[in-house]
Amino acid sequence: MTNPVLLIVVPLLLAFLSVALKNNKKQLLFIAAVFNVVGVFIIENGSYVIGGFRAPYGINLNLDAYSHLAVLVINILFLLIITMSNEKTKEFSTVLLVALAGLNGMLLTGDLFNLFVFLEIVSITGYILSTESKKYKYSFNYLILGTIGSGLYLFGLIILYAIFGSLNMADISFKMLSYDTGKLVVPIFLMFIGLAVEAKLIPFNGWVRGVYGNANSLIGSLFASVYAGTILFVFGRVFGQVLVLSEYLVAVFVAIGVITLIAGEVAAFSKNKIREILLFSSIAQSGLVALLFVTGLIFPTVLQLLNNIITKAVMFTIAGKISDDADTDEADKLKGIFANNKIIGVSFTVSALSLIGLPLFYGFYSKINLLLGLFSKINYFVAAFILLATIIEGAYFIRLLVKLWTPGEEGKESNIKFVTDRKVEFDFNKKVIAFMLSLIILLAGISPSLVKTNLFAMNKLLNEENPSYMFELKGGM
Amino acid sequence: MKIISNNSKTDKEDMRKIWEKIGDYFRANSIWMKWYCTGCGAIELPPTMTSRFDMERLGMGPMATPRQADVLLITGYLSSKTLRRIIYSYEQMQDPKYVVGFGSCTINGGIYYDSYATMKQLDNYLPVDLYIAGCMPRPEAVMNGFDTLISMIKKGEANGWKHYKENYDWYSRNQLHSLGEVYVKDEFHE
Amino acid sequence: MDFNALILFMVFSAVLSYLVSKSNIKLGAYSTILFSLISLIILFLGRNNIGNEFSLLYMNFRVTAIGWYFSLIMILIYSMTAFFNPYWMEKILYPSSYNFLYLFSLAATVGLFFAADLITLFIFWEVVVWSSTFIVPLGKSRKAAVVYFTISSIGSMATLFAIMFVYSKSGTFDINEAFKFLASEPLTATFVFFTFITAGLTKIGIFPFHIWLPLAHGNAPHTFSPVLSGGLVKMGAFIAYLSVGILPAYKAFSTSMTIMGIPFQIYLLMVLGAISIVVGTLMAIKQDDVKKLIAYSSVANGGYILIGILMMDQVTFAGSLMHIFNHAIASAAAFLTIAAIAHRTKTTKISELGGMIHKMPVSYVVYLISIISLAGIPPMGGFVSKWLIVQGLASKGLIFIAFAAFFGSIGSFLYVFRPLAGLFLGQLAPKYENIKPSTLVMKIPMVILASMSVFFGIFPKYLLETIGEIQTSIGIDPIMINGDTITTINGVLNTNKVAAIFGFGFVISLMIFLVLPKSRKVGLMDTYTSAEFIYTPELYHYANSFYAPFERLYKNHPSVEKFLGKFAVKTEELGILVNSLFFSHKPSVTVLWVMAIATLIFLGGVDI
Amino acid sequence: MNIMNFIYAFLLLVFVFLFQTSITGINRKVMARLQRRRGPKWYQQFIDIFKAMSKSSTTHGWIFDFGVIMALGGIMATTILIPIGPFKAFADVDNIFIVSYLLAVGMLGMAMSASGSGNPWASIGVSRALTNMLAYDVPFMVLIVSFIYAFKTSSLSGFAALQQGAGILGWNFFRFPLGGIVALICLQGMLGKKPFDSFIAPAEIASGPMVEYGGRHLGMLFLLHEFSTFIEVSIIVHIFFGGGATPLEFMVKYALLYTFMNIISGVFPRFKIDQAVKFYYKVPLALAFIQGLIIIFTGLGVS
Repeated sequence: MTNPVLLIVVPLLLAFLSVALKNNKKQLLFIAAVFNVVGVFIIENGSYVIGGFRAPYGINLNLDAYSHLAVLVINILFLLIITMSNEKTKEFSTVLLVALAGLNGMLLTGDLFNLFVFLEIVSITGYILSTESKKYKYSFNYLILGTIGSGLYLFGLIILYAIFGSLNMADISFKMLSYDTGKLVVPIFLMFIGLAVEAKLIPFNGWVRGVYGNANSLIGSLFASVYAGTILFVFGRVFGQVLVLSEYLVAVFVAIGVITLIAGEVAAFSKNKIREILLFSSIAQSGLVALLFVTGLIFPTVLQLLNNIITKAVMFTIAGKISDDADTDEADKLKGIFANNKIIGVSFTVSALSLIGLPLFYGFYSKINLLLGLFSKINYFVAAFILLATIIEGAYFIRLLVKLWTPGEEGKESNIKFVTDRKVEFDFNKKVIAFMLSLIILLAGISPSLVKTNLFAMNKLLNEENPSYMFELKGGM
Repeated sequence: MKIISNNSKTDKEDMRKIWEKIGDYFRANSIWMKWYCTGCGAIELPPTMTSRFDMERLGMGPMATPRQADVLLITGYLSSKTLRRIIYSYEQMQDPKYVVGFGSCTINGGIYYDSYATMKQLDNYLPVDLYIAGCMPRPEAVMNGFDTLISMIKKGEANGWKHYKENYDWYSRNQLHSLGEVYVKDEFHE
Repeated sequence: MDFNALILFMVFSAVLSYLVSKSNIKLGAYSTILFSLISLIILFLGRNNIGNEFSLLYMNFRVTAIGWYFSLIMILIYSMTAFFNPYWMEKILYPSSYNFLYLFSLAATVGLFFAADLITLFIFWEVVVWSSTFIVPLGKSRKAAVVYFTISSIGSMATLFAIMFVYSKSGTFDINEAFKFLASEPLTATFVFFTFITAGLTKIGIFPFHIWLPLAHGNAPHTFSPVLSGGLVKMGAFIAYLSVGILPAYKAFSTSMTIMGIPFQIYLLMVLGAISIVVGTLMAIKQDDVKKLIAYSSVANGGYILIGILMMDQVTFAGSLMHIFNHAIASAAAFLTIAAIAHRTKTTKISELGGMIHKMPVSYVVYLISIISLAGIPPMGGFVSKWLIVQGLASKGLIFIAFAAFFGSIGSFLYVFRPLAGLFLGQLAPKYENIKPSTLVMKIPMVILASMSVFFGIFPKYLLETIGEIQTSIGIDPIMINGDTITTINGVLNTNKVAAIFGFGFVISLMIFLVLPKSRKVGLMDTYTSAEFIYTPELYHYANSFYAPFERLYKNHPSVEKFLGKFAVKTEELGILVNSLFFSHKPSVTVLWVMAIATLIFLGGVDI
Repeated sequence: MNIMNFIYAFLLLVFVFLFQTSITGINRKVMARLQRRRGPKWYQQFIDIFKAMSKSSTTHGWIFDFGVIMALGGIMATTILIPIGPFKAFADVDNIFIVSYLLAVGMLGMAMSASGSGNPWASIGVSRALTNMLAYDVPFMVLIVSFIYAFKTSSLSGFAALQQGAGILGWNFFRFPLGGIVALICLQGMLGKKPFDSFIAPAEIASGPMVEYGGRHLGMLFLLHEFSTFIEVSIIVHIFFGGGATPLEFMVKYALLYTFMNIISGVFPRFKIDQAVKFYYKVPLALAFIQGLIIIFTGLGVS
C-alpha cells in the first residue's frame, strides 16, 4: 500500500528545499505537482495511521472513494493551472508548494483538528498569494476574516471535543448518532461559519470581491478552482458526512445556501467586469454546492462541484490573462476580444455554457443529476430556486459571451471594425490546456457514461441511506 | 396671336365616328368639374350647386382631382404664379377635356387689367372652350353657359383639347413668354 | 434510409460545412444549401420510417407522423433560406461558425421532433436555443441575443422542472408513458400542464413572452430571420401539442370547470393566445422596421396556432397544423424578400425605402403572395387554414377568442399593407435609381415558397390528407376532405371552385380593361399635388407613421418590454444591494454579519 | 362546376351591374329630394360610368393597372358567390367567411393600385380605409360567429332559408334586435357612407384612394364600387332580413335596405377616422358581445 501521506510530505519537503534552491524553484514546484498527480494514481484506498497511535486516539489519513476523487481532481487541476500560468509561478513557488501540501492534507485527513491545522496553512498561503495584486487592503481584509473564521471553527471544535472527547471524524460521527443533535447547534454552527468564510458563503465572504476581483490568471484560477474545490470537498466531508445535523440546522444551512446562490447570481448579473462576474458566479456555485451537500446529496453535488471548478479554472485563467494584458476586464471595453483569439474564445464559451448547464456539455449532466436527486428527496422549492438561478446565470453569461464575441453598436451589424484595439496574446500552454479542458467538458457532456463509470463506485457508496461517515473504512478504527 | 374660333370646327362635325358620338353624348351628360378657385368668382358656385339651381340635375358636379375631371373651371383673375399651376393641372387632366373661363378677368384682366402680375387673356395659354362673362356672372349666367357647353360637346364642337395638342408650340411659347424662364414641362427641375 | 443515419448525417454535415467554410467561405455557404436539400429529400422519401424507434448514445428517438410533418417544415424552411447564405458570407463576422451553427441547429430541431423521451426532447430543445443564440448577435443587436436566451431559458427551465417532476412521479422519461398517470390527478396535471407548456409559449412568442421575437427576428442576420420566424417558432407549437396531445390534458381536466366546453386551464391559455393575437397585431401595425413588423405578425400568428392546437379537435387542430405550414412558408418568404431588398439597399426601414416594385418586381410578387397568405385571403394557403380555425371557433361558440381571431385577421390587412405601400409602392428615391434586381439564386427559394403558398391554397388536400393521418395517429377524428372539398359541421369549402371563380372574375376584369382605351404612361412624380410643384420624391412618399390616427389611440399602452426592462433594472439594483451589503471591503461589516447571524441562529436554535 | 355555371355567373354579373347601378341612380335622386333638389336622371350613374370609360387615362406603372384588374376581378368573383334569392351561380360557395375574405382581395387590389400611383393622398386614403375596415368588421364578425354557433351553418343561403316561412317577425333583425342594430351600423361602415366616409373625404384628401384615377381605371372602379355595394348589402339582407324566396323579394328588400342606409347617410356629418374606431369599439362591439352572449348562453331568439 502506497501511503498517501507522501502527497503531503513531498511538496512540503520540496518547499523547504526550494528555499535553498532559489533558482530552481519553478522546477521544484512542477516536480511536486507532477509527483502528486502520478501519486494519486498509485495510492490505494485505506486508513493510514500517522504517528503510531491507532484512531481514534491518533491521527490518521482517510483515503476513501470520496477523498480519492477529491485529491485526484485537485492535484490534476493544480498541475494544469500552474502549467497554464507557467510564467507567473516563479515568485510564489515556495508558497504554492506549501499550499499543495496543505490542500492535500485537508482532503486526506481524518481528524477535525488536523483539518484546522491544514486549513490554517492553506489560508496563510492564500493570504500571501493574494498580495500579488498589491492591493494590500484586500489581503488584510482576507487575513482578518480568515483568522476570525478559523478561530470560530476552532471554538466550535473545542466545544465538540468537550462533549465527545474525540477529534476523530469517524468517532465523532458515531457518537453523534446517539446524541440529541438539537443541542449541538452552537458548536456546529461555529464550525460552519469557520468553513463558510473560506467557502465563500454569504454573508461571511466579504473578502472575496477584493481578492478574486484583482487576482491575475494564476492566483484567480487557483483560488476559484483549487482552493474553492478543496474547501467545498471538505465542507461536504464535514457537513455532509461527518456531522449529523439537526433539522433546524439543515434548514438554516439550506437557507444560507439558497440565499448565497440567488444573491450571488443577482450580484453577478449586475456586474460588467469579467472577473467580478466570475467571482460572484463562484459564490453562487459555492452556495449551490454547500446546500446540496447539506441536503445529503453527495454524488450529484460532486458532479456539480467538478463542473464548477473545471470550468472556473479555464475561465479565471482567461479572464486573468485578459486583464493582465489589456489592463482592464470591463466587458464593454473588451468587445470582440475573442475574434482574434478563437481557440481561447471557444474554450471560454464551452466552459461558460457548461457552467450554465446546457446540454451537450458536462454541466447538463450534473444539473440533471442534482435535479433528479432533489426531486427524489421532494425538495421542489430548492429545485425551483436552482432553476431560477440558472435563468439569471444564463442571462449574464450569454450577455458576456455576446459582448466578447460579437462587437458592434446596437442597430448596426456586427463587424470586425468594432473589435477592441486592446491586444491579448495567449501563450501556447494556455491555449492547449484550456482547449483540452473544454474538449473534456464536451466529451463528458456528449457521453456522460465516461464520467459515470469512473464515479460509479463512489456513487454506490454515497447513495446509501445513512449519509453518516461510516462507510468503507470506519475512520480507521 | 391666334385666337381659337370654335366655329371653325363646326364643319368637322360630320366626321365624328359613331362611338365618338356616343362618347360625346355621355360626356355632355356627365360634366365633372375641377374648380380652380383662385379668384372671387368661386362664391357663385355653391348657389349653382345647391337646391336652387341644382347643377346635378344636368349630371354636373365638382370633382376633387384633375384626373377625374372633364372641365377646368377657372373662376377669376390669373397671376403669373397661379397660371403655372393651372397649366400643370390642365396637363394632368384626361382627354377629352374642356376649359371654361369664368368672369371678366379671364377674358381681359377685368378690373386688374393694369396690374403687372395679372395674366390678361387666358386663351393665350390654354384652349378656352367657353367664356362666361360677367363680374361676377350670376348662377343663371353660369347655368346658361354650361348649357351652351353641353350642346357644344354634343355637337362635337368643344375641341379645345385637340387644338391645344395641334398648336402646342404656340401655347408653350406664350406660356414661356409670360412665365419667364420657367418651362412648364420642366417644372420639377426648376 | 434510416433516420438515425439522417440525424448523424445532419450533425456531420454541420461539421463538414464548417471545415469546407474554413477553406473556402463561398463553397461552405453553398454546402449548407446542398446538405439541407439532401436532408430534405431523405426525410421526404423516408416517410415509411414513421413508427420506427432508434437510439443514439443515451438519446432515444421515435419517428411519429406529427414529428415527421414538423421536421419536414423545418428542413424546408432551412433549405430554402440557405440559398441566401452565400450572399451574406462577407458580411457575417464568423462565416464558418455561422454555417456550422446553421446546420447544427437544423439537426437539433429534427432530433427534437423525433425525441422519444423527455430528456432527449429537452436536450435538443436547449441545443437549438443556444446554437441559435450565437447566430442572433451577428446581426444588428447584441441585446436581442440576451433577451432571446433569457426568455427561452425561462421557458425551458419551467419545462425542465415539469419533466423532472413527472419523472419523480412516474419513474420514466418516455414521452408516451410519463404523462399517463396524470389522467387521474387533475391538480397535479394542472401544475404539470402549465409548467411544461411554458417553453412552448416562450418559443411561439405568446404574450407575455413575445418580446424576444421582434428583437431577435428583427435584428438577426437577414438570412437567419426567416429561419427564426418560419422555423424555430414552430418548435413551440410542437411542445404545445405535446402538452395537450400526449399529456392527457382533456382527460385530466374532465372534472374541472369548463368554459364553452373547454376546461378553464386550457381556456386560460387560449385567452393568452388571443391576447397575443391582439398585441401582435397592434404592435405590428406601428412598426417602421419591416423585419420587426413581420416578427410581430409571427406573434399574432403564433396565437392562432396555439389556439388551434389547444382545441385538439377535428377542425381547428387541422387548421392549426396547416397554419403552421402556411405561416412557415409565407413568413419565411416575406423575410426572404426583405433580405433580398436589404441585400441591395442595406436597410429594412419602411421610411427609408419606397418604390422598390420598379426595381425588384419578383420580390414584390413573392412578398404580395406571402402576405396575402399571412392575412388569410383566398386563393392562398393561409386562407384555408384560417378558415378552418375560425370555423372551429365558431362551432364552439368561443366569441371572445373569435373576436381576437378576427381582430388579428383584419388587423393583418393593416400591417401587411404598410410595407407594401411604404416599401414596394410609392415614390422611388433617386438614390435607389440604379440598384439591381435580386440575383437568380435568391429568386429560386422565393419563387418556390410563393408557389407553394398558391398551390396549397388551391389544392389543400395534399396537405390536409397528411394532417388527417396525423390526427388519426393521435386518436382524434381526421379532417373531412373529399376531393378538394373540406367539410365541417358549419360549412363546406371547395378551394378549387373558389380559385376558379376568382380566375373567372379576374379574366372578365382583364377583358374589360383591355377593351377600353389605352393608357398613357406617366412618371411617379406626375401626380395630383393640388397643383403644387414637388421636387423631392423621398419627401413625397407617405411611409412614416402610416396609420397615425389609429396609432394615436393606443400610444400610451402598457408594455411588457418596459415592465421586463424594469425587472432587469431591479435585478441589477438588487445585485448592487447585495454587493454593498455583503462585499463592502470592510472586514468589520462581515464581522458584524457573522455576529448577527450567529446570534440569530443561536436564539432560534435554543428552543429546539 | 361546369360551363353552365360560368355562363350563369356572367349573366349574374350583368344583372347585378344593371340592377345595382339603377338603384344607385335612383338613390341619387332620393338623396336630391332629401336635400330639396331635383336630382339627376335615374340613369345618371350609367352615364357617369360609361363616360369615365370613354375617356383617355394615364397609368403609373404595371401595378397601377394590375391592382385595378385584380380589384375588379376579386370583387366580381365575390359577387358571383352571392345568391340572389334562390338563384346561385355556384353551389356551396356562399360561405360568409369565403365571401368576406374574398372581398378583401378586391380591397387589397385597389389599395395596392392606389398606393402604386405614388400619390400620398392615395396612401392616406388607403390607410384610413383599412383602419375603418378594422373598426366595422370586428363587431360584425363577432356577431356572425354567434350566429354560426346558434344556427350551425355559415352559408348565406343557409341563414336566409332558416328565416323564411315565419313572416316578418321570423327575420333575424327582429329576433335579434341588438344584433340587427349592430349589423346596420356595420353596414354603414362597409358601404363607406357618412358618417364613416373619411377615407374618401374629397375636400380634405382629394378623394383619397381615387385621387389618381381617370378614364378606364376610374370607370372600372365605379363598377367595383357598384359590385361591392351589392355584396355588402346582400350579406345583411341574407343574414338579417331573410334573403328572398324569390329573386324579386330579394331585390325589393335589397332596394329598401339600401335606400334606408342612404337616407341615414344623408343626414350625417363625417367622423374623423379615430372617432370612427372609438365608436365601433364602444357601442357596436359591446352590443355584439351582449347579443352573442345572449345567443350562446340563453339561446333567446334562436329557435
